[in-house]
Amino acid sequence: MNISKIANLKFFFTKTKNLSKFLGYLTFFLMLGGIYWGLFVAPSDYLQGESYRIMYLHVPAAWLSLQVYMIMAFAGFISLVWKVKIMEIISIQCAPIGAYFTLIALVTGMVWGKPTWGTYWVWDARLTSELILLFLYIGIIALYSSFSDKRQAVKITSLLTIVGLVNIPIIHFSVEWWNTLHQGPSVTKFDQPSMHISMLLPLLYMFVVFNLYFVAVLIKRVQLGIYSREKKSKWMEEYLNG
Amino acid sequence: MYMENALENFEISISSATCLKSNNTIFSDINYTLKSGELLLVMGPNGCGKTTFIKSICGIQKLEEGAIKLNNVDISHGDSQHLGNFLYIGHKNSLNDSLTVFENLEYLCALDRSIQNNIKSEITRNLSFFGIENYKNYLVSKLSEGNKKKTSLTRLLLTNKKVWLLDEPLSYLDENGANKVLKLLNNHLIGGGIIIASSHIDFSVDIGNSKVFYMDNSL
Amino acid sequence: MYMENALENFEISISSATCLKSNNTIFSDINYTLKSGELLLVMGPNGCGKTTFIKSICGIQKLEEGAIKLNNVDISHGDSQHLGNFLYIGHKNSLNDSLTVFENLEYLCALDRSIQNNIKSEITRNLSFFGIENYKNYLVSKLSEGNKKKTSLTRLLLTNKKVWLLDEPLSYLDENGANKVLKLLNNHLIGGGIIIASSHIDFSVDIGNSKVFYMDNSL
Amino acid sequence: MIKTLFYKEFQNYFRNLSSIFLPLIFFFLIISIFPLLIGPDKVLLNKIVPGIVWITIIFTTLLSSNNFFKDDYNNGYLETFLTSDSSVEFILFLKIISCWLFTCFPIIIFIPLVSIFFNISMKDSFIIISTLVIGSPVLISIGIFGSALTLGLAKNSILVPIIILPFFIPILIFSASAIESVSSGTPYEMQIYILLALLVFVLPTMPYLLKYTLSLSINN
Amino acid sequence: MIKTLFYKEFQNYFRNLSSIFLPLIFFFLIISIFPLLIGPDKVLLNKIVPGIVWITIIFTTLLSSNNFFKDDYNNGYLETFLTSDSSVEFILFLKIISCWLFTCFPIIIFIPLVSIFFNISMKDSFIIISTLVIGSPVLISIGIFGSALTLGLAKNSILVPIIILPFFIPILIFSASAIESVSSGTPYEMQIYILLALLVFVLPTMPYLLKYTLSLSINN
Ligand code: HEM
Ligand SMILES: Nc1ncnc2c1ncn2[C@@H]1O[C@H](COP(=O)(O)OP(=O)(O)OP(=O)(O)O)[C@@H](O)[C@H]1O
Ligand SMILES: Nc1ncnc2c1ncn2[C@@H]1O[C@H](COP(=O)(O)OP(=O)(O)OP(=O)(O)O)[C@@H](O)[C@H]1O
Ligand SMILES: [Mg+2]
Ligand SMILES: [Mg+2]
Repeated sequence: MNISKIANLKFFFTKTKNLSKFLGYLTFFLMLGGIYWGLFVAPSDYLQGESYRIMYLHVPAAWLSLQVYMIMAFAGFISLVWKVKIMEIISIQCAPIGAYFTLIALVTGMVWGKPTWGTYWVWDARLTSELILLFLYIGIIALYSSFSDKRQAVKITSLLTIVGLVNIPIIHFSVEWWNTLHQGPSVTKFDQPSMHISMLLPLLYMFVVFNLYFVAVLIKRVQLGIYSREKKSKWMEEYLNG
Repeated sequence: MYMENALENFEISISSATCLKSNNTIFSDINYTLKSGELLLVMGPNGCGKTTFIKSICGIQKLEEGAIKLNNVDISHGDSQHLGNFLYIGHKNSLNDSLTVFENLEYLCALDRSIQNNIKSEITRNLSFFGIENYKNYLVSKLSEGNKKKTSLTRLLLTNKKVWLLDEPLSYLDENGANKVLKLLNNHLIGGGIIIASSHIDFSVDIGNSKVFYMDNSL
Repeated sequence: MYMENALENFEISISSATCLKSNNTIFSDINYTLKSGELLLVMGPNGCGKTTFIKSICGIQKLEEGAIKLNNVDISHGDSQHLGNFLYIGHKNSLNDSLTVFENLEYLCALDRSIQNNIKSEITRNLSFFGIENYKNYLVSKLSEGNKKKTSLTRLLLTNKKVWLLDEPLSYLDENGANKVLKLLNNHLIGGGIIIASSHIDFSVDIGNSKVFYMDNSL
Repeated sequence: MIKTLFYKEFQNYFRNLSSIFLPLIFFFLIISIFPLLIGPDKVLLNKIVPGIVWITIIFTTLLSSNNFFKDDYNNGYLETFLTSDSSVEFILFLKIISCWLFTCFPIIIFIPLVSIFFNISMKDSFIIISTLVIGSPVLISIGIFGSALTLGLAKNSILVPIIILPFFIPILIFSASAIESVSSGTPYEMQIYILLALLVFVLPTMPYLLKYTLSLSINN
Repeated sequence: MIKTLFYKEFQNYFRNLSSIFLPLIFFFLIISIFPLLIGPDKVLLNKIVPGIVWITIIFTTLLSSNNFFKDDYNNGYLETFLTSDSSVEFILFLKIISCWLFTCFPIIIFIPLVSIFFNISMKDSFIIISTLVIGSPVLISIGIFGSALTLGLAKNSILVPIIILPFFIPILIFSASAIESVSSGTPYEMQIYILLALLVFVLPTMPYLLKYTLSLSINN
């Protein structure tokens, strides 16, 4: 038995118990503040009126859907190359969270699309590739859950995740390669300094809050992941009993 | 470090080999050293880990800890140069059902760099050793279980590899076939090779220079 | 004509059985009669047709000529009523890799109408006969070769079928396992059953009432 | 006994409960590929949606019936199964039903959602669903039959589709014609009746046909 | 040695010489199903032909790469192969190439014929063929990678398509965009270059990725 490897998981499990709780409460209150800022303080848009405010959910969620994927792939890579156990768990536990952000980006995008584009859905490259990202997340989760041997499962899914990185630039640059509906007037507005700061600041704030939320959920999920993998091990029994 | 004919000092050492599968320890801390001309017969009850042990020597199965050394060079991280010394024949025959006996052997030999001479004539010649020359152009799917085994064991006659890893080489064989295998093993040892084999029948008495390793850590 | 407990006059007769495969005669004109309590041990070199012969008795392999009679009723045209008397365990284990040991046995038993009582508890109880009770909830893909065989042989303990057809039942088994199989065979014969088995090891000496049928018409 | 066998056929699919969603995701993937390939022209897309739905069902059928018996054949279960004294035909029937239930059925129940995506009218979506409910079990049966026919052969992934696609044609013709009739307001009952007749004929006879085909395959 | 191995990969497909025509027949079957499902409207059909061709190629890829290594895995050849001292990567490369040569290639060379059927201009048909020639080897590679990933799993015919379809999207986007550009007269070179870059990147790296994936799969 390699003690350092076990200790690794044990360290994380025991040290982060309170951290995740603290982060959970923190994000909750920060989120309330952000919603207030975005909905009531920020000025309304001269073109879209009030409907643009969904941006404060849509854009951070969309950004995180990409960011979480990159973190997941990074953790997967480390777990494959250096066999760091904690990274295995982090990598796979990112997947449901990422899928969740992707779903939020899709739903808020659709809700936003109705007033701005007059339809919930168009088949343009940005929208389609974001939908595909959701499928990629689901594929990764499905592949993972198909294996009965979870150590094997992590190795295989990490490979898939890393290869899947190619989709990230495609989603990001899709608007440039396929000039269609997405990101029309709302983005050009960022170039106008008058509206810029007052709208951008709450957006950045929400982005930070979403990130905190992600970290809080991730830590909780990783703890559960460690528990389900190590529940039969000695240190876990000792820890839970004593 | 492909050892052409320098058989004299050839040595395999297995040190503190430990293997895990889905968090179960299959075996732990196995230490053995084998020199040219020696056979290690792995015995033990079903499920004790014989197959896993043999697979771990040629790198099909990764070890959790420990090392496999070939003349003091650790090969447990699998580089194909050193794999050139191993021939593994396991429970499964590596035979493609939709190819003939001859074609199967031809392709298996093409993977084996230790074979230099004309494969085709060699195969035809050696099929008669186990008496399966009449099946040469049979599809493998039409062979009986024992004849499949004989086909895959014919590789032993063709290869020049130094270390043979054989997992229950006698299974499904008739008496005659089994005796021929034992003869082959003896010849290989005399030629300075090394053999690691598993079996439920203790054939070490029929073999010159052999050790028996009795595994017993079944669940 | 499912023979509940009327074992006394039970009889199988094989008359002038002939089998062709892709126009090759595998065996021809085999005649045997077996009564309750008798074992027929089919022996012979690889490829002589043992497997084919055993398969032809329960109708997996169709005969070209001849008849298989159960108490003088010809069953070689395969109706499932009479198949109710046969249990066939061949080279292959009939085990689904992605189900557990327990589930596999459960489903195999569900196909077997001779089993009337509570299957689940019976299976759990009988797994310990071969000492594989710890593998009960293992996926079959994770078992060792011998333990797969033991799993499929556990069906012998569960079934009430009268005629057992066993193709090399001892292959891959450790010594202990093989002895247990022989014990089972003996018990079945004592209970009035009939067994037709193939093997490369002549175990007829260990069995009460046995005939050896030496096939030899290999290609 | 029957209960256990029933359960078994289902368990194969149920082992990962999440895997009932897989056909659905497959469906959405295919659906979202079409606009990429054909272009996002709404009018064009709307016209071909029923076709896309049917194509997806066809491919789901091809993929899920491909090598349907291969594993059972390789591990010897088929021999045990076919020479057992239980009701082989009934179990084969269960196999067909459960294959349908876990591949086509999840897709069909999500068609209303797709209809919203593509602005398809209730009436049209209803007839698409009806033809699918009646037609897809027949497709699955034919697919499984195809895989039984090619059981003894070496892996050939394209052969089965080629064998069975011609048999799909009648069902496709009547379904397409029913959908067409509804959108053009002409009577469509006739086509539905023919589809129903096919279903009623194929489903009960297929297990017998399958049993015979399989017993030829194991006796080679 | 290399010659023998080369020959082997080809022989798998060549054993029945007739089987090179199978992908072709499959292609024509699919092509002829579309008018059935969409209706015989010529203008509509012409518009979606490039899409149909691509869909057919996608499904051919899915079908032929599904369970690509399964037989070799089951009979133990994969273990022998991966631990041999021959050039494993090179043989894997051969496998990819030969799979492409016997499934996608026959379809591609018959596209001019299809173009005549559907009144597609030379220029359009040329760009369809170009994108297919460049894109389909990448699709095949990805498909084979998907089957390597799922090697250790019980049969699940839908999982592989779900895993790999997202990776097809980039290729589809650029191909469709190139085809679109040609018919609308805008420059298309950029897209072709991107496709070429993908091909040049994927084909040489895939054997290494495959070897790694397979060696993880056999070591379970
Ligand atoms: C279902 C529909 C939609 C989806 C799937 C979607 C998806 C995305 C994604 C993935 C991003 C992140 C891009 C990146 O960081 O590279 C994004 C950003 C953004 N989206 Fe959407 N979106 C949708 C609808 C909309 C609508 C209707 C609007 C407003 C008209 C909109 C406005 C924006 C803006 C302003 C950004 C940030 C721009 C930037 O990152 O440069 N989105 N969206
Ligand atoms: N993926 C796995 N997870 C957990 N245990 C496993 C796994 N694969 C194999 N095992 C266990 O490893 C043990 C060793 O298996 P192995 O095949 O090496 O046995 P063996 O000695 O060759 O037995 P036999 O004589 O039956 O061939 C078995 O008990 C088996 O159940
Ligand atoms: N389809 C076929 N066409 C022609 N010959 C065949 C076919 N299938 C099997 N055979 C031949 O039938 C013979 C008998 O095979 P069988 O499997 O019954 O042998 P066996 O006695 O069981 O051998 P073993 O001891 O090796 O298991 C073999 O020689 C085999 O090659
Ligand atoms: Mg073993
Ligand atoms: Mg046999």
